Amino acid sequence: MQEADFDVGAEIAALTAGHARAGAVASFVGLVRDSDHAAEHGGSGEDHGTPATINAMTLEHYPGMTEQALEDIVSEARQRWNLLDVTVIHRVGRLLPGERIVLVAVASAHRGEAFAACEFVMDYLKTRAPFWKKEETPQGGRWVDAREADDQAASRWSQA
Amino acid sequence: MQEADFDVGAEIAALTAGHARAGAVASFVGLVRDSDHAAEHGGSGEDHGTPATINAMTLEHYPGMTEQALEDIVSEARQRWNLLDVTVIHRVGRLLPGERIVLVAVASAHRGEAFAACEFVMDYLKTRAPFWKKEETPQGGRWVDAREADDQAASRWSQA
Amino acid sequence: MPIKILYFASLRETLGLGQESLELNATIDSVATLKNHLAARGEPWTALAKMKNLRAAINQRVVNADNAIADGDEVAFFPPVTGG
Amino acid sequence: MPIKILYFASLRETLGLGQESLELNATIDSVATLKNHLAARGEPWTALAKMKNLRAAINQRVVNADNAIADGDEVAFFPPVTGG
Repeated sequence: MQEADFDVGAEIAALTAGHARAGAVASFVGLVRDSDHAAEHGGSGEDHGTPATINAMTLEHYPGMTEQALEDIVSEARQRWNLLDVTVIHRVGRLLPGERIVLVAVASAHRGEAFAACEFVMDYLKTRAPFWKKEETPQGGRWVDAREADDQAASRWSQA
Repeated sequence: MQEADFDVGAEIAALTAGHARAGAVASFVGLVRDSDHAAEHGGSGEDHGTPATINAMTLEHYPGMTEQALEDIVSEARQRWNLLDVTVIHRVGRLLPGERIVLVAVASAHRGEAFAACEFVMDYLKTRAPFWKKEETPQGGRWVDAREADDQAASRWSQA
Repeated sequence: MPIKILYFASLRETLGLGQESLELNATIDSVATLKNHLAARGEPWTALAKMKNLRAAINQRVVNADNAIADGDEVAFFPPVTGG
Repeated sequence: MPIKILYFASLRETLGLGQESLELNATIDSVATLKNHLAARGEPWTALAKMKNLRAAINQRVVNADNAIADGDEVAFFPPVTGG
């Protein structure tokens, strides 16, 4: 967790610096979009028929538990796949559209494991790490609703 | 195609610069590993029981066809998923262990599409783009054998 | 030794409170009984009973409603997470 | 107008040749008949017949062995690709 932005290229380079067997780095960057989450999806709420402009996004978290949750997620990924290194950075505080929110980068010898682990960490982060988003729109502040699609994405990994 | 290295962070940032709806960038970086490909996999050839050190890797390609093949792959990815932008950079020439070979980065509104498209492009690139790797080892030069695992990875996308 | 209770996100705003201390007693011994005790305070605390998918953690691990609470625990209530 | 034939990677090294020109005739009209014609030159050209999974492209698109070849085409032979 940090308020500051991060350098994606530097983080990815650092991830493989000490690992001569690293042949693959899969990574994900999540960004603040300029329009309303629920509306884009056809809406979990019927009152979001048209995309609302987002002026800013504030990310709240649960200090202490967040670190523990991210460690648990990375640890589970390392048990499931043969990984060389994993980086997770999640920003908190107020962010503007286009700003980076989250980086997950996974180094492995082979790409299949790197891709799977990276997507796994993101899916679990979205459903298990204590972060909450509040959007500022021209109509006022609004807490983002949890998406059923995120629960479904995370549940794939327990069926496998 | 280029001989020069690329800046992963700058490429990812450029990918989303003009896309306010971009909420997700999935990317992949492939690197030259320090040991023999076939040996790491238990070997398609029985004579590769122990990993051979790799001193360097030379990437040959088919100028003209390469560009066309990469365009076709990106075009197919755009038909399958709702993508905002795609970047593919593949280096050619002589590279040392730890050097970057390939970058695929995909921007989308949502992470599921970004991840799927990025992995699809890599799987197709590995089986359809005319690049060939030759390893320099202490025992001499050796053309890398195509991996059955790569064909299997690519064939997933036609079954889906 | 009292327990510490934390509230996050929309729940924190609804309650107008981020954290408080509470002494346990014989009738408050689990997440469910603590939640009922708090909701019984009336508005705005009924939000704890009304909120669908309310999540709870004890000592920074997510738990179920029937989980026991002990003196000194840190208990947190929050809505489903939405980071990433 | 002759066709242009390109060889890549291990095949290029085995043949000691990266490209050549060839005039088509009535018996050389497809990828398969071209391959047979070239392999019939003897060593090292038999590699074209022996190599398992030999790939071919016409005008920079991958094709099958029964694909027709026309005057002026660019035909390429190469082993399975290994980039990425």
